[in-house]
Amino acid sequence: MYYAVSFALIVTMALALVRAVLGPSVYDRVLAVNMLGTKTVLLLSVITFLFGRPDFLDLALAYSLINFIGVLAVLEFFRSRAQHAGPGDDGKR
Amino acid sequence: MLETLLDILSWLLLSAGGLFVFVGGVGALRMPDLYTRMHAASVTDSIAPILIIAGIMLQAGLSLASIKLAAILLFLLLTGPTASNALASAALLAGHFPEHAKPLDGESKQ
Amino acid sequence: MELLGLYYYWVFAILLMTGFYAVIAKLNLIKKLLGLSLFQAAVFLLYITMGKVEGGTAPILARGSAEQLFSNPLPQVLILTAIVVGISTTALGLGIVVRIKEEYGSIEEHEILEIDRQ
Amino acid sequence: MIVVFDVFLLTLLLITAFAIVQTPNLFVAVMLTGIFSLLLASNFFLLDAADVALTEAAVGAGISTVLFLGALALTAEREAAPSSNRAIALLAVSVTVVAIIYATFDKPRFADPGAPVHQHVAPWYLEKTREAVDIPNVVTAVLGSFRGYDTLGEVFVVYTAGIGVLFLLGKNTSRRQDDLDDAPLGLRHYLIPRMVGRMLIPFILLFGLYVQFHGEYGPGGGFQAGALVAAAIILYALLEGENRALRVLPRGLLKGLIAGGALLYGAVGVVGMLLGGKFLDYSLLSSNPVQGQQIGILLIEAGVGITVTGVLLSIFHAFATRGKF
Repeated sequence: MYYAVSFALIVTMALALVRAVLGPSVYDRVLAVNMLGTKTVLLLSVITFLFGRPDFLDLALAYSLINFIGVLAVLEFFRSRAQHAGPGDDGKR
Repeated sequence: MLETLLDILSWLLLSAGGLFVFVGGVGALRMPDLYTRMHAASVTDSIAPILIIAGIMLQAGLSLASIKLAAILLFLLLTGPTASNALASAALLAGHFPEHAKPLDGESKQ
Repeated sequence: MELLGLYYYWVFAILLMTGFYAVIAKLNLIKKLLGLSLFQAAVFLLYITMGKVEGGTAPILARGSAEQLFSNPLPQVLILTAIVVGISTTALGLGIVVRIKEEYGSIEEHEILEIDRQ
Repeated sequence: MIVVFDVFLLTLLLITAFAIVQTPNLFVAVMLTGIFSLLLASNFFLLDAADVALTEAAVGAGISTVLFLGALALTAEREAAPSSNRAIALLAVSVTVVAIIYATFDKPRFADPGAPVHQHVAPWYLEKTREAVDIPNVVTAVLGSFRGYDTLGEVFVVYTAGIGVLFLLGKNTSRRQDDLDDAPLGLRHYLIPRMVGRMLIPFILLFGLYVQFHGEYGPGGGFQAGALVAAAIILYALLEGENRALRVLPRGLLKGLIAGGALLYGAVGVVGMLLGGKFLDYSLLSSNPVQGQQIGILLIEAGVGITVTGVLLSIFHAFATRGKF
């Protein structure tokens, strides 16, 4: 059963990766990174039990703690850019 | 008897979680614009960890692993929606409005 | 099964050369650095792949069970430190790129060479 | 079955790598690097390298995205047209790929216990760790004790890289200090990220300390802990603005940390010499050699953690205070 869940997670990672590669906007990529982060945490937690060594949950814990620093950095990136470029520059690409 | 019951329950939780994960992935791929995709991804990203980690916790029983799993779940539930919020803020800030919705008056002219 | 095992090495080869391609063919300096980190990641992957032992587990001795098969700890030690060294040196490279941008106003190789020629 | 997962993840890894090289938008490339790091860490974990995966997690998720974004904010987000010698490069690369793939047929079978790599020092390490160091995590034992010189060298490479970045970007920042004070920096106006982020910082720090001191029993150690602690402070800087973060850990203190950690490592080695042993011989640190090894590993891991924290934070500040990011 762990295998089934892992499989679902990996397939979803692939779907998220497709979204990240296709885009179209940069925010879609960030969304995909975020999704993949959550899926990775879940995958790692499932796999620790698949391996039968639950003491390796530290890895999933690390990811669950620091994954969103990247998203916050993106927000800060756009915020500071909007602040410096001034209004009107709408960053559409 | 109790063990079988727990097993069945945890398998149910795990498969439901896997299903939600998959649905979220499909949603993120198929939805028409950024905000709907974000919706699909972030909602399932909240329910799927609850189900999957609850399923694993039933298997782990009362142990250090369960406490760690609870911590992982807590942090995922805290950070996931926050990250979605931050991402939506970033997108709005850069002038990326929902395609099928009119921007609110007053906020449209920044 | 045999081919599946070789797949790891093939991924290493392709990944390595993808990074190398970015380094030699792309003119943007940040892209070159990204290529270098891909190159680095490929090497990491090769080492870790070679450290794996069939039926082994991570080299952390569990209490009690003495007779257990463990994967090779040595490549892991080398790569563990290399990852942190890698990010530091990448940051150094990024620092140089930022300084180049400030001096030349560009991070494209051909434009920088052009300015140098003048 | 695990192998199938692995093959799947490796394929995803390749796709991501192609996308990184192919996309002209550097911001997208950096985001894809984040994905690449996640997939790489999962792969490491599947290949039994829990310590390495933890390092990749701490560095890839917490640090590298932030650093690349900081550099992008100071340079440009798009690359210009690719070069003209693409065909030649592609040809050279393809030939090399074919050559390497041809060479792989001579390699030992994947995960073969009889492969030459596993014959020489590795069994000795696995065997000796129990009696000489007596800590469960063999990786930490090899890192700290058996190959202590190596690690010392790596720490000094990290140290040198940090000094290099400080030399390159530390001086004449484009914005003055009072200018920084006025600007409403950071994400102070974003209530939700700020509140949640503030809630998480103590947990990240706590987890960092756990990883630091639990490194002898589970995956972890100085390198991972240093990256995690640095990530926590970077999170604080993102949320509250550069200035407040610098008030908590001023530049002078960071420089002290960079040098202090490396010095602590070296000092442990010198103490071993003074006690009549060899450089980095921890056995003499206590009357019981095994206990001495454990004390030595604890100390040098602390040194590693301190240096890595200092270097990564200094690099972050160097990028962040320089420009608009």
